[in-house]
Amino acid sequence: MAFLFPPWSNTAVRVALASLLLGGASAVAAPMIYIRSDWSSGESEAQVQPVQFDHRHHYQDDAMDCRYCHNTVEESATAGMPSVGKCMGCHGQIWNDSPQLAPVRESYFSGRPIRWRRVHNVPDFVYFNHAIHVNKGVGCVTCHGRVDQMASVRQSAPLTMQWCLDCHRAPEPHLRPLSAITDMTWSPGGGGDEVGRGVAEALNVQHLMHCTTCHR
Amino acid sequence: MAEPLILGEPSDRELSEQLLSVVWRPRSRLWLLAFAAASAGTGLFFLCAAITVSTGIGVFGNNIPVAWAFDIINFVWWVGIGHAGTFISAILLLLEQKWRTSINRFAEGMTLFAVIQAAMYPLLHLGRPWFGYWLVPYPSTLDVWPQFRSALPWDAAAIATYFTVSLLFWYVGLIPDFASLRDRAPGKARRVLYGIFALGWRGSTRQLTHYRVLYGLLAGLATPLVISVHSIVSSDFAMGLTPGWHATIFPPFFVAGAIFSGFAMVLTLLLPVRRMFGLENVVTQRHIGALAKMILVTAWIVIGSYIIEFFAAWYSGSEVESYQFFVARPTAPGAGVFWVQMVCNALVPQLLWSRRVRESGVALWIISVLVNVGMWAERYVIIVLSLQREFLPAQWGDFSPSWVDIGLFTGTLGFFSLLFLIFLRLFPFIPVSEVKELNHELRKGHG
Amino acid sequence: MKLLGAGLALAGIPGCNVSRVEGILPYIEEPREVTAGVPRFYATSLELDGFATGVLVQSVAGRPTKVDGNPDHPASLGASGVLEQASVLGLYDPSRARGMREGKEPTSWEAVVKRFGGARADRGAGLRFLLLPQSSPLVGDLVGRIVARHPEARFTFHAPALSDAPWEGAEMAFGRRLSPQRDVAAARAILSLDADFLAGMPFSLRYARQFAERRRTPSPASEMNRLYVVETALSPTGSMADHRFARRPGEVARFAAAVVAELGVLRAAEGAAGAAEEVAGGVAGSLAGGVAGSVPEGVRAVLMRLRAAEGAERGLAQAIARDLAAGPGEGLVIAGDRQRPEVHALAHLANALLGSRKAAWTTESPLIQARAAQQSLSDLVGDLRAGRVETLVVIEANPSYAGPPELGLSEAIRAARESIYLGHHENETAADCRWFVPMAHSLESWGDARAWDGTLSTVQPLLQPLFGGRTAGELLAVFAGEMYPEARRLLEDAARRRYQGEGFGRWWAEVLRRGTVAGSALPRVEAELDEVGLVEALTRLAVRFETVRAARAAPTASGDSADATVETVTDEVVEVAFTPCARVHDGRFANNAWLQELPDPVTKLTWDNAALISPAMARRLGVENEQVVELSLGGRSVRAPVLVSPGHADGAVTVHLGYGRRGAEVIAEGVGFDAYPLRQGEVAAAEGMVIRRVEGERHALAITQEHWSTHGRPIALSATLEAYRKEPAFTASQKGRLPTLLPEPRRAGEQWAMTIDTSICTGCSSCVVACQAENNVHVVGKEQVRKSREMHWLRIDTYYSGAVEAPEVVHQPMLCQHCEKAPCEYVCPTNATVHSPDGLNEMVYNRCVGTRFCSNNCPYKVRRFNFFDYPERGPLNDELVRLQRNPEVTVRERGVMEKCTYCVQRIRKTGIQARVEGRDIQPGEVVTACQQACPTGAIQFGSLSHTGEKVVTWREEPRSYAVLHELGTRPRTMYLARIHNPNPEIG
Amino acid sequence: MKADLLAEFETPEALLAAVEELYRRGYRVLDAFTPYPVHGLEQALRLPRSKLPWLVLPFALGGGGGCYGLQAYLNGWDYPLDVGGRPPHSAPSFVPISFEMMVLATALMGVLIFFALCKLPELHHPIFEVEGFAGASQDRFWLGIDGRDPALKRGTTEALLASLGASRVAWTGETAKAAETSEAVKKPTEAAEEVPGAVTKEEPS
Repeated sequence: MAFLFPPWSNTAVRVALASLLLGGASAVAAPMIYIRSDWSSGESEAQVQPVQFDHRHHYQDDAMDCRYCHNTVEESATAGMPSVGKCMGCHGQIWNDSPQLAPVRESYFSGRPIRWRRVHNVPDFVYFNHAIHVNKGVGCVTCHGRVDQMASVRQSAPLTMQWCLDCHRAPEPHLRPLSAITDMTWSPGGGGDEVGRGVAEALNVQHLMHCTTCHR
Repeated sequence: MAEPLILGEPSDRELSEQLLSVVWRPRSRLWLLAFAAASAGTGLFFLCAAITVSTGIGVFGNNIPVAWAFDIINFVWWVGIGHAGTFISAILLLLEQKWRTSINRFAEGMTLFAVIQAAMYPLLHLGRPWFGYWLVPYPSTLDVWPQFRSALPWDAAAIATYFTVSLLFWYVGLIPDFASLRDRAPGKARRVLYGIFALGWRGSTRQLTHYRVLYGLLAGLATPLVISVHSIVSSDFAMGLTPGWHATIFPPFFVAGAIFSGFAMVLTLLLPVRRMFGLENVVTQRHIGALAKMILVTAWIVIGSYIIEFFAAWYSGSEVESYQFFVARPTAPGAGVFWVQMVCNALVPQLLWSRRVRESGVALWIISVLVNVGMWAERYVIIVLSLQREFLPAQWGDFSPSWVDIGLFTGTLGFFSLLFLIFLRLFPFIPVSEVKELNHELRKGHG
Repeated sequence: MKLLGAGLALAGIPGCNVSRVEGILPYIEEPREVTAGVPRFYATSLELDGFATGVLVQSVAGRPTKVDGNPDHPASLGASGVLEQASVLGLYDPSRARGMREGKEPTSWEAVVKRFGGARADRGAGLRFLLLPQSSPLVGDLVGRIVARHPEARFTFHAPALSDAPWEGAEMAFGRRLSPQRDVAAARAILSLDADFLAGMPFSLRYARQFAERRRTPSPASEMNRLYVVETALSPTGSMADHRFARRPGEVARFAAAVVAELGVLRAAEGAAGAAEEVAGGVAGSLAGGVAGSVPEGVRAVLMRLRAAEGAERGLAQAIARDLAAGPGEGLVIAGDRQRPEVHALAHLANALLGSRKAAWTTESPLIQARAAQQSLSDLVGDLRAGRVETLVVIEANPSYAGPPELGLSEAIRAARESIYLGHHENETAADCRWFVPMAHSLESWGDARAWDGTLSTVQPLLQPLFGGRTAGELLAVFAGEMYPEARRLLEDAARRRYQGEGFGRWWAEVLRRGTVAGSALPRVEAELDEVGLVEALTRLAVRFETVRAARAAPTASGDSADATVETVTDEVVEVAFTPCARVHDGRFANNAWLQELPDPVTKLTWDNAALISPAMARRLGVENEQVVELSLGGRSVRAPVLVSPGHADGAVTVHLGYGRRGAEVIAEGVGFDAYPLRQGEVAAAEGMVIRRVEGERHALAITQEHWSTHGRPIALSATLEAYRKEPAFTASQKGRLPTLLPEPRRAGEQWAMTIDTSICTGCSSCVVACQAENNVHVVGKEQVRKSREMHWLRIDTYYSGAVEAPEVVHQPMLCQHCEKAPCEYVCPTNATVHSPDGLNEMVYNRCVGTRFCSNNCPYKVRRFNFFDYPERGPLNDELVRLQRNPEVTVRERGVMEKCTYCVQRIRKTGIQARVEGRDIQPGEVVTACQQACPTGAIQFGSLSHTGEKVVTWREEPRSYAVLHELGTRPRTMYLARIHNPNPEIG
Repeated sequence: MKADLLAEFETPEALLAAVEELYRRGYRVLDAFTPYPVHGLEQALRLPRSKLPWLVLPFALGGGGGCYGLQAYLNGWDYPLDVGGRPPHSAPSFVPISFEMMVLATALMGVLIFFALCKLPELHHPIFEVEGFAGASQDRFWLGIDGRDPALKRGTTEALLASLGASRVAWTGETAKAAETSEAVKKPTEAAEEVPGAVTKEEPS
């Protein structure tokens, strides 16, 4: 009698079974990989801002401290965005006819605020407080990266809960003296983790891992 | 044992013919009608499920304090029903009860479909079902894990395991019959289909040595499993503080209740199917009688548990517990359900003492349906009545179901029936190979 | 949209932000006083029927988000009531009128000024103003300016919920319309004559605080005050009473007369026996009558007549009188607004007899009077009907809805040739007026007002009017001839004119900062009892009693007494009491969703009003809750659902005013029934109402508590002071360590805890609204409340014990107990509710999948579940309402559990502040919203490590206990058992 | 085992007798194909006990133990949260899931190992070409002899089988083609009736 199943069917059914298993596994793995990718976290994705503000120039060439513009960072949850008036404080005198600054002037005189695009965004249920981090030895560069080297600012850390927790579990390697908070190039040098441990001790840095630290 | 397990002395060929042909015999009008009704029920179920997921579980009647209601009642009810299949397949196999043979596949199928119904509810009843996977420990960027002290991850693990093991058990048992169908079914398409599922089974004795060990192994695993599953389901309640839940009797009480309702459901389904497919020769009065006696036995375990529950409530000296059992249950809103439970679970099964009742198909069928009603009522009483009357009288509440609750319940009956009707059409629901083996054994015994 | 969110969520994104890019809008110029992300607080005042309560308003990025009491203000002392707490939601009321109109056409302010600002040929003879009662000096100025410009103009002040009885009573007693003032803390024994002085009167917040001062018993040896309340329906004050007498409204006067008569007898005896005694001499000296050691002869005579007329309760009256008079000048009698002026006169007399100079005195009324230009409401209606009114100006009052029904105000207003309405909503009166100008909310206004004691309070805005609203002052200024009235300038000019001395600018800045003018309370008026007036009033009362008594004595055979009937009847003739609702007041707050959803402090009814009747009457009528009855009085009738109310006087029905609104307010629409049509004039109570069962008609009520007995469970403990002294440790079995197999959990740092004294909880519920405002608690609507899905994190459980006719009451604020061994935590499958090292039971909404197991396992049932996406459902949590949200608290989406967090956002904010400053959190630095609002200070919060704080010392009192202690949950919230102080002379 | 020579018997008893006889005559590499397990056949064929239980055991232990370890690690070590004041390592709570996972691992691996031991799935097999072999899943009992069996002799074995009552004797696959020329004994009895589907339908009574 004729075979119901030809000889190749053995291979076929085994390959089919294998791909079924593999497919299932990848369906589980794919989102896990995706969530860890830049694509999901928005890392390294530069935002096009209404004004081509260049942090490189202001930080490096003009040697302005981060806190000159982000002036509430030490006392408030938010670091603060400079008012247009602050921009005009300088740019009323210098580069006051630069076409790049046209939107700033327009905003200043019309009273309509500039709509900056947020680069670092955490979900609404996360309550990040700049003041406590800055006052406990976490430098700007630690989370925001080398803003002084960015033509336009991009997110340089994944901002996932895991990333937050990693530091909250063991903050010492990420701490620096308060004098170097806004320093983009500071490094512990030969001190290694010793420096961070010293800072942690001096500032009484806690390991806060309970939920309401961030979620309220 | 007076009554035979197989009537007449059919030959292997006659048995093959009779039992395999269920998959290709033309559909009866009755089946088509039932199928249409079941499809409508299935549609209703998925409609209600879609409404629930898209607008929120506020469409249920649930509230605070009655935060669980139809959703969990249905879940526990179906899981309970799902216990009969594995009990018949595994425990009776280990106990070498020959009467299990004709009905085990049928009961296993029922188990699978009941567990499918059950498994949908925990997901559906979540406030945010799209995060249901958070009960599984997977490497997440949140770095947060499930909380394994809760009985709910236990539940998830138990139901998943129970479903998988039941499916494997059922499938392994089906392999020889698939092979039979591959070789016997009319039409090439059918034979290819069944052939794929038969995986090339040849029935060689070498394969059979492994097969029998595997089957025994699965039965050995399924036996503690079936007991663990409803014990774990009972911890959803027993681990809680709620008066009426917080009782150590719950695990055995639930397991007994599960088997009680499972056997009743087997009878509910088996009696009409036996009639419809003319299977009186392989599913004999002896099978039916054995099932009826099992129901009677488990009914008494359940009755015993009720007595212990009430006794413990009184003996605890706790006003809260006493109030729950002696005042709230017989008189609070929804107390009618309590009386339904008592009548259906404690009184009705006593009819089974009578041989005449055990031999009457109609009476048995009505009793089996009432037992299932009673078991549903029992879960209602445990869940809703307990939650209605908790510690603080200021927060006592009541419960009335919404149309979505009712839709989801009737819908699930339809969906279950649909799966079952499809099963009846596509699978040899009496295990052919095993019946032939038993037939051979019996004839040898006689001869 | 939701499904799309679900799809993304499945990919593992824990949030719901579909679009990741948000805009950031910086300031153009940074305001000096604002630090981005740091809220600011401003002092202002809220006015109700003319009386100001000072508040501090929190402003976040320019939006007011929370109102709390102003500690510097005498009417608040830092506390706030439900109306103050809910006022911020009124600002974001979705039904607020958004534009001016003439007829149906939109119009402009300029057009209003042009039309109404001009000179009048008729000297203002056709000009009429109808306002709510006002105490604002600014309004007073403007009224004067208008009268100067239009001498024939007339002003009417009318508020349906503000009775004139206190002033009429004062006129009887003193011959002058004086305001009664009280210091409840100075009284050891208090008799309330139908006065809900702890929650339902102007200045209640202050009275409640004062009452609590003398009420708390820090140790069994402490003394405490004693409160007698005679009233019709149970009120928060009645629930605090040591002896409460349920009487029909009409019986209160007899009760009062009986007690005062006994006081008179007592004083007379004292005067005769011990004139030489110093104490008696002191008392006698305080008596205004001038007859040493005795009562003015005429008054004494009429008192004796009253005593003779009212003999039934003499023993009781004697006991109360003796107790009131027991301490020198420590008795206080307070009469309620609902009572006729004679009762107020009796109260004045009683206080005079008691010599309670420290506890009771009088001042001039802070309400402004237009003197000759003032007109009564009925005269105004007469003018309107006679066509004498050219221009009618209605400001905020809503007479078309709440005016006396027999006057037919709606129709009358339409008869005015020209009418303009300044109000918050397009309500019933707005519909009758041709012109409409939206009114600025208090939080958008400049203005001033006086508190009950006359303290000047400022009203300053926190934001520009959202819908171009105008203030009363601005509209009045138009009639005073101003072309460009601006509230701020009007206020400052008026203040400057009154200010004498140098440095107005600095002084004014300080006034605005504090919200009050220090020392501006009205001076005490040493009024003498007016014997003639008093005798006349009391004689009237006596005649009435005698007539009633005679009438009752004659036909006893007919057996019309209701108690005699055994079988049920279909109708009954009863007395009716009209009460402003604790939640919507006279109806003006009916569109405030928080207030509608707030359970009534006593009945726990939400989203409705009802006819409150006694259980006995319910039995006679064969009705139960939700059964509809018809109430008929004076030819008018309304239908209302019944609510059986324990402790309600038999033979009387209480109805709450303020419902059944017919305006354009979407939230108020269709809520409750309108009881105003039953009212004649301004009466607060009437006899001869017929209540009739309407067969087969029911009206569903949403009540948040249905069971009122503790069933003997150790939940809400109480004892008499005597028993407490005998057995101080009566709660000992309800606290302390229980055996456990588990190791002690390790916890470090501050250990947050709460202690609540049920002895001084009046059940007023302002904590409930405060919590709602602070924590973005959603409103769910009547249908959801009926399904017990209300979201309040803090509720007040009320338990009754004893006879259903005269129950003893314990109010128990119930919120998350923050159990140290929380049963909710170990049943959560996802770690969404866990414990913090500082002892908080944390609820992480974003981790919650919504199994609701935690709620099932919470013995206190304090967890609330988002059954729907409430913000997306209807106007209750609408767009505008979102502006109120506290940015420090996550707005919960559907499907997640929520509960009290001990205001963790405040704890964390304070903690961060302290740590930035390199210090520890100071004792008292963290205050929860409920604690902040509580008028009596019954809620104390803090860390167990702050040993001197009340939260800790209170727990060490013998009467502290943990609810359901035997479960071993070790709650961090502890309660102090309620202590009663019954008079041993009274059974 | 490769069943090269096949013989069909009508009853299990005949098959059993044939196996015993063949064994007696020195045949060692035998197998049988039956519609259901025939009592005594395994012993007659001298088949060893299945190794399956031993192969599954490590997975059972690993599944249960690993699962317990995972729970203890995740809840007690990796992110120990204070849950209701319970200790981070709450041993009793971790038991139920560990048990379930032990069962799950055992069952899944048991089936997989069973497939591996039986070399399933194997949809195509030369044996299926044998005329009438379909009966092996219905009501016929087949005996198979490996071509490598030292006792097997082309020609004589067929006759032997026939003499033992085989209703049919056939070679499989390649060997069958090779045997075309030999004088394979074929009993053509009832061949037509053995074809599946040719049986007339009988409705059960």
